[in-house]
Amino acid sequence: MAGSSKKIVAKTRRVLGLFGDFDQAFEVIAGIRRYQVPGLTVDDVTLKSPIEHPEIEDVLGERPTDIPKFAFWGGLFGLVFGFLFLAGAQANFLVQPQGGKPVITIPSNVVLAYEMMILFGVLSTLAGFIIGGRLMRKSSGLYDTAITVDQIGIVIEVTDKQYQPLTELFKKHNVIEMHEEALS
Amino acid sequence: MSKTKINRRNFLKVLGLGGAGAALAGCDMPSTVTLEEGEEKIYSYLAPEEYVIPGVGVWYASTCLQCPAACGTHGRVREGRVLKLEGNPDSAVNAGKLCQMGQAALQAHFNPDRITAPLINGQPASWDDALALINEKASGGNVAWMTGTVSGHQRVLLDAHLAATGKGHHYAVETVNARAWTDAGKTVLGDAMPTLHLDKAKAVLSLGADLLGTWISPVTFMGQYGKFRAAPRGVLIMVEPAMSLTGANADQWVAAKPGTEAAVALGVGHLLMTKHGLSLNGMPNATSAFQSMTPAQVHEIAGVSEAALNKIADTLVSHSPSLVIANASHAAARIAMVLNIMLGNVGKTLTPGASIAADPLAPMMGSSKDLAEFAQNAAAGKIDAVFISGANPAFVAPQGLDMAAALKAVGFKVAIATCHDETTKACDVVLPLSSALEDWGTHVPAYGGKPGVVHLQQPLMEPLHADTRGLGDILLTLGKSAGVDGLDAFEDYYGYLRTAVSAMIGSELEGDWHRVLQAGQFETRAASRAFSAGHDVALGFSETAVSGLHLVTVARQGLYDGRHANSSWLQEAPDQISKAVWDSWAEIHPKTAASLNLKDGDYVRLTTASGAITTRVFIYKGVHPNAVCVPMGRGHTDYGRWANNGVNPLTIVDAHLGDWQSSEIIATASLVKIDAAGENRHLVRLMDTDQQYGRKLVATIPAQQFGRTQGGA
Amino acid sequence: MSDRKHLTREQTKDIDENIAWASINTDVLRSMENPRRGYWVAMAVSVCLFSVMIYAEVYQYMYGMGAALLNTSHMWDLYISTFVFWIGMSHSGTLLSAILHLVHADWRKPIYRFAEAMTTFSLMTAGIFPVIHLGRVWNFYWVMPYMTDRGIWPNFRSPLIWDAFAITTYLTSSVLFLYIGMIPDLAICRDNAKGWRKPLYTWLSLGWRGDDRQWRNFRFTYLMIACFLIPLAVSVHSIVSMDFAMSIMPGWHVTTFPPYFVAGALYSGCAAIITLFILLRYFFKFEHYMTFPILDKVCKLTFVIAMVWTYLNLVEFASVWYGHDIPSKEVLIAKATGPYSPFFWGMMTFGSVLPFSLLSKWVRRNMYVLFFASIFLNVGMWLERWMIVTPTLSLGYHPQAFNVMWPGWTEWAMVGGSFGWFGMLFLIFVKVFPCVSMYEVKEMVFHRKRTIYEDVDEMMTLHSGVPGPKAQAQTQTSGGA
Amino acid sequence: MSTERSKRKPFPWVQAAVAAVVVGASIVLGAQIFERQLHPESAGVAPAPRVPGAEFPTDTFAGKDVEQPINYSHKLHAGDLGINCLYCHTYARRSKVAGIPPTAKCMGCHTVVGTDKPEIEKLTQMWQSNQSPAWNKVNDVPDFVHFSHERHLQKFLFDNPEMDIKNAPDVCAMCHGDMNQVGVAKKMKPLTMGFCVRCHESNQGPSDCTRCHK
Amino acid sequence: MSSLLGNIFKGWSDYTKGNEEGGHHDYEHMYAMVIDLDMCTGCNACSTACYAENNLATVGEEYFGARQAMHWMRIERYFDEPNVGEAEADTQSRGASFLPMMCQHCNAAPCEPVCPVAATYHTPDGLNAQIYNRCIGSRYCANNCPFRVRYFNFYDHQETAWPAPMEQQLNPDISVRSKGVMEKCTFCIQRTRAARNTAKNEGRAIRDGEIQTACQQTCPTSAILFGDLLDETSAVHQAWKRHQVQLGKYAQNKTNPELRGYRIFEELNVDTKVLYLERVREV
Repeated sequence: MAGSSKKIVAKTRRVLGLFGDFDQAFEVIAGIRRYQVPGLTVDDVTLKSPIEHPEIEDVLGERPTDIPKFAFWGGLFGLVFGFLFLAGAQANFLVQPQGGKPVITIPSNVVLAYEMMILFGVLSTLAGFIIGGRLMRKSSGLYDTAITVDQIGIVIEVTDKQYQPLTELFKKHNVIEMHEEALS
Repeated sequence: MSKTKINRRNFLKVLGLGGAGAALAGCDMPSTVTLEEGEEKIYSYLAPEEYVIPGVGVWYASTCLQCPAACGTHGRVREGRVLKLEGNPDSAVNAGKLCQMGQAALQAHFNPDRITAPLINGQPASWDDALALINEKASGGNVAWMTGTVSGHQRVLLDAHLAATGKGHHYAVETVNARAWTDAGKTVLGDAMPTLHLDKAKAVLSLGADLLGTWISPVTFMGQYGKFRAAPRGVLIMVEPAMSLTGANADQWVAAKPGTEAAVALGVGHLLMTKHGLSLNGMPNATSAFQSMTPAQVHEIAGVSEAALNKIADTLVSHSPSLVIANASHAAARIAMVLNIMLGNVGKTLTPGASIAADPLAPMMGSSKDLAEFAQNAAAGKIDAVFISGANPAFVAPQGLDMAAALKAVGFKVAIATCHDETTKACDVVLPLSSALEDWGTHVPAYGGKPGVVHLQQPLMEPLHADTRGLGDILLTLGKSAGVDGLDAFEDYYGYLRTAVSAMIGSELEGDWHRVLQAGQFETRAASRAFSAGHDVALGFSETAVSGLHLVTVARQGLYDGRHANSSWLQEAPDQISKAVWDSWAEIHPKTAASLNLKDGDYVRLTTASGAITTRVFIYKGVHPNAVCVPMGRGHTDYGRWANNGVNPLTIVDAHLGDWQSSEIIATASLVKIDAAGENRHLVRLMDTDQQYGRKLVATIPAQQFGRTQGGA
Repeated sequence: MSDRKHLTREQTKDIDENIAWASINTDVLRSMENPRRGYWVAMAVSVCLFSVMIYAEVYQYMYGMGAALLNTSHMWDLYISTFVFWIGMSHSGTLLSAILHLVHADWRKPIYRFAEAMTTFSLMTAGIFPVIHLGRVWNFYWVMPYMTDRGIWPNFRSPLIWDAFAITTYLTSSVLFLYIGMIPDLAICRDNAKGWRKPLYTWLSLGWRGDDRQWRNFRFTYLMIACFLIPLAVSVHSIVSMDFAMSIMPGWHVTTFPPYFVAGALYSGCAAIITLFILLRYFFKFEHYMTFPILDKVCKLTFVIAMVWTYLNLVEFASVWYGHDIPSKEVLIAKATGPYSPFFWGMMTFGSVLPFSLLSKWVRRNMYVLFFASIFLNVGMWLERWMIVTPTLSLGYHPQAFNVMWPGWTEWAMVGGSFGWFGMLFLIFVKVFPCVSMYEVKEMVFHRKRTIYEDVDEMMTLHSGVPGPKAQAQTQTSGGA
Repeated sequence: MSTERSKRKPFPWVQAAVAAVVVGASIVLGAQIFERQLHPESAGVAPAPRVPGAEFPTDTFAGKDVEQPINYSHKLHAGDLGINCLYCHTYARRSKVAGIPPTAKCMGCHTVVGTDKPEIEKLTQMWQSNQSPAWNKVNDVPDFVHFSHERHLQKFLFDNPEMDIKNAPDVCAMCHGDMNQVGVAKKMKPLTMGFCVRCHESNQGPSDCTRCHK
Repeated sequence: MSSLLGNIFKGWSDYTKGNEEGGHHDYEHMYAMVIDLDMCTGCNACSTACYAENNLATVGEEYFGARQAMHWMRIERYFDEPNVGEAEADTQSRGASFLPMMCQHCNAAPCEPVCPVAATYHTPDGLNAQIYNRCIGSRYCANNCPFRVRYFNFYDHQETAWPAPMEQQLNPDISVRSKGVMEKCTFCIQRTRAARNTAKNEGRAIRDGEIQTACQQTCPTSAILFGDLLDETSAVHQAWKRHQVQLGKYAQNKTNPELRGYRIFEELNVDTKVLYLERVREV
């Protein structure tokens, strides 16, 4: 949640505005998009919501995710590793002649490699989720339990100059509550 | 000779499990750490023979005493323990083969229920006390011996002991015997034990002689049977009331009413005369007997169809030379002998036997006649003391003989036995006998050996129980105290035996003795016999057994007459015919079952004039509708942990129905009544089906095809 | 909330769009607290059953597998059939969650959570059976491919190893699927929790703050795992079927087994969903979320799958019947006429005839009838598994081994105990985790309202001057805050 | 806030695939190499004995002290006096077990040598009373393992052109460690299946399970 | 390590070779058996010899009744003989058919690929081996055996089957199995091993007839023949050849279809190594 500090002017505080309705939050972000708050772009906005809002991407813009890559590579690794592992194990197993079957049995290894592909795919996806979703990290303090109930929060880091216009924009769209904290 | 003995004994020392103990608990258990140091003990040898190597098995020759056939064996000995028995390939009796009873001799030896110390009135005692008591009570008067079949030097010592103690008699008891056959042989051909050439016969007709199962020397006969079945293939015909192992291998199996095999045999003779024009020269009695038994009469008496009878006669004529054997009754056996004469088999498939020249060694073949005589004499108070060894009269005697009372009437009874049984329980003194694998002995096979060959029995291991003694040693001790001449020179039976054998092989040399030990047998002078011309004996048969349900008690290879019931291997080896294990059953025909409304596994009460037993029925077609067949061997009450199951059909055999011309107790003569006993429990069998359900498991082909492909007839 | 009239059997909407979001939280969180007496009774019963299972296992461990009356012909019996049964049960979660998620059937949202939990717990139950049926349970880990200097590996040709791989994968994946889908709800729990629950949910929710970044990644993750799960679920049950299909035994070596098993799995899973649906609705008063229209849909789905299963079943019979593999035919005939025939016909009745009752709207909307119907459907499916395993073993190829056996007490104890174990896990679950997905119900409400109201709202305002539902909802939502 | 979306490059498919294969293969093969090769010699007890043409595991095992009825010293007999292993353990060349020498063999010397020592007196007493000492087994393998001394001696000693019977201690030491160094026998090699298998692999011994497990 | 790829290729070429030349196996020996059913009298001697040789536990009536017995060699008895016409309806008119049934040591053994831990596999001797200490008791192998000749230790039998001093009889050359493991006929592998050892010490090949299985050795009618099928001079090889039965085929193409040799369940293509010779009946 920590914003990047690429801007020249130091951001001094972080503001959380809570809204009762998705449409209002949408409007706020749309406002920011329209540069109603000077210097703020949608990239500075973090939306916190009780449910998932894919529609928000209309206004927030497309933000990429690496999950499919994680899934793909995890799965591919599982497949290759699985097959090599099994083949290696079979070829060097002391006990080789088995019921007239060859040493490396393709059908069984396909089945097992398939399972390994899924297992590693899933595990890798989970890893991708934890990394990409910035989970298991210390979070910023700005949070309200109402978010998990029914309110939508918008978190923005602003400079002193931007604070006032932002508050106005929030209020214009019926902000229910506002929290803020100073950035050190 | 005592020096040899010490060496001999040393190699047998159990000490020295030389690093490879019994591989018990071969698979790991979670709690067992198998790689422990210092958890197992190793005992080293003291001073072993050079050829004794721990971890390497050595084979020693000996003789099997599981049945009277006396097959030669090889025992594998490792670390002083005998592990496995095989047939002795040099023995002419069994040619390296062994039956399941022979295999199970190991279990008789290692049996957990062995007697380990002498008992006086059931209390452990010392040998000295026991022998003193025997000397006191059984040194004079009418001292009898009861044994199974005995031969060799044990018989010599036994006879000597009897002679020394005075008026005693030797009763040799064998429930499973060939007395009918031997008597008939003696009567008709003048040879009690003619040599049979199954392998040369092209057809064999057996009238109740279970030659593959229990008759005389089954392993010998099975060896010959193998050759008999090779091209040109012989035909086996069996006539009997209930299927035996031989019947189960017969090409033609003819179910006759119990006790009517003789009639069938006469009928066959009738057809041979009338249809095939054979004749009996100089035997008018026999000729008239044959002529008077028409196939129609046979059908009426024995329930055997004329077609079956014709088939038998045709086969015997077309497959010449043939062989007719019988054990069903004395009558049947005599007729069989005469049929052999008529078919011209004598001299071809039936040749004179041979015996060893030293007659005292010859086997004393047991019979059930001796059992009945013993019971009568004992009850009459004619026996003051008896030594019982190798026989279990309390078990095998029918209730009609009242053996319990008979034994009670004997003042002093000594049992010499390896295991407790019903008889030892009734005896005053019980002497612990070494097992057959711990004992020395010489045995003359009753049948099948090379002429003049004596089998040597040598211990395969040190006695398991220190306080047991061999039969020979006991006989020697008894003989010495009875004052038998010439025994004082011998310290033990081994010494006696070695001297005797050395005399017989004509060599005192150590090397020759070792060769005998190695071979497990030695040759002595054989006395060949000859047939006398066919005696024209009276042929006939008892007509007591032609209607009503009859009890048929049969012995099967396995438990035999019950002496092997304390072997878990044999208890668990499925009966060859019914495939049942661990319990008794009564075989009845489906028709009989239907008329009595019985199903498989129903308990029935079989009642004869002598008593009743309750067992489960096994319904199948291999038994005559007039017969109820109960195999013997089970029904022990006091014979170790494995034997106490099932019922003993011998107890209800009607003892007073003797055979036609002998006082043998016969197994097929008791009228029996069947009552459902209510309960039903599945008979435990190896398999619950008789059918192959179209699978090609045991494929069968006609003999013609065999003839075409294997060059047979 | 106040008006329960619309929650009756005549209800037509899957969910009341006007339900307040806050009350969703309240309702679900309430269900996780203060277990009532019924809960403890259920728990006690489950623990008792499970204890019997433990006892039976200890007994079997001490005395050997013979205690189960298994024998040379019947090396497998109830252990394996119950294993297959539980594996089948585990397919419901995947079906409802993953497949319906991919096809955007949003009515799954109130009910998928417990279905997924069921998946996980049935797998954990199923996983017990291959282990306890081992003769030497203490060596069960030998089926795992781990490095050892002995140079020995498991035999990768064995379908049992495939099972081990498949179940491990499936268990891992479905636990993760359940867990990932629950993270936003765990955040809700965290925000409302007190006492020991607080650190638990804090830890489990992984710092979920509802950021758009988190939601976005969440969406993709959930979708990806759903994509992985569907082929996985299909493979898991077809691999289980290969335990049989890869053998040479008559009645087992059947090519239709993989789809047949998958269909059977979905079937029993659906039936189990109906059972648990009704129980949860009744005990937790989830009438607002687990509504009759949703139940109706589940029932229809069940019927469809039942018909697929029946079809595959008949196809299997037909192929055996028209084939000339005599042993297979014998097994089939013996199933229908032999000693096991009551169970076979029970399976056919419960599995193929009973589902037709689901065609009746009265049945679909009658909780009591449906409850028992769903139980019997599952009894039928359990019988199906038993009828797959045992009749084949009672016949097979070799007549000597033809044998009819009935399970021993340890087998019944373990079968019963497996229900206890499952019940125990499920009971713990419903009190520790939200068994209705709160955020997704909110989504469902949100989207339904939007899609319905977008056009209606304007019309209503235009024609009647009355504020449209959208406006109403707005006030209601903010009022509920 | 990530803004890298603007500078997205085509993904390096080929390189990544190669990398995945390499990683996977190296894990498998690395594990094989690590696990299947002979373990490096661990510090301590004895230098590896020399048996030409044979490679064998050098890992050692610190066996516990096993108490024996007679404190027989291998160091004295085999080490100091230089008695060949096969002189006493004579069965080793003819049987699967090496065996404990018969008491007669001990008495061969000890009727004359060292008769006054207390341990020898113990032995003499046992001999005279026809008793065998009850030795505790030190090198024990599970009962389902059927190891043959004969076969191994044959291969490494008698069939080995570079070896002479006097080299027997070197061959014995492959599995038993340097017995010349210890007093009462002690287990000095792990004798686990891994130990056996590694040796079999490096010396082309049979890999058929039934050779040892029957 | 270097063997990794080598093993892969070797295994594969062996396999393809096996497909091309029916019955090819890269084995040192291939022990096989011939049983003449016309000689077999069903006397059980082989079965009991097997108990003695192979440390088989007796289980008692209760467990036998529960079909938990472990008789590696069992003698089955059938009464129907479809090939030579039905016997008389109400009474038996000929004997029974006996079938000694033990592990058939299939070359394509269905039990082998299904064992999860590879406790059963094919040895270079062409034997189907069971490694007791590796077995975890999944019992899949037994389920997949069409002959039902794999026996499971449902209990520990040490105490009851070999009460002291009977444990002294146990053959130390093979393991005594404890509960939870599968066991089966091994063609007396301990005897094979011993003969191989002797032959190796004497620097020669194993002679035909040098290895005798316990059942063969005791069989009173010599109905059982055992030997190396790869050794063209062996009696077993001769018998297989004489009866025109070849490995690797599920239907034999005999020039003389009347020859007696056949294998049980040949149509399952498990490639058994026990050749049975049909029983003959005089009809």
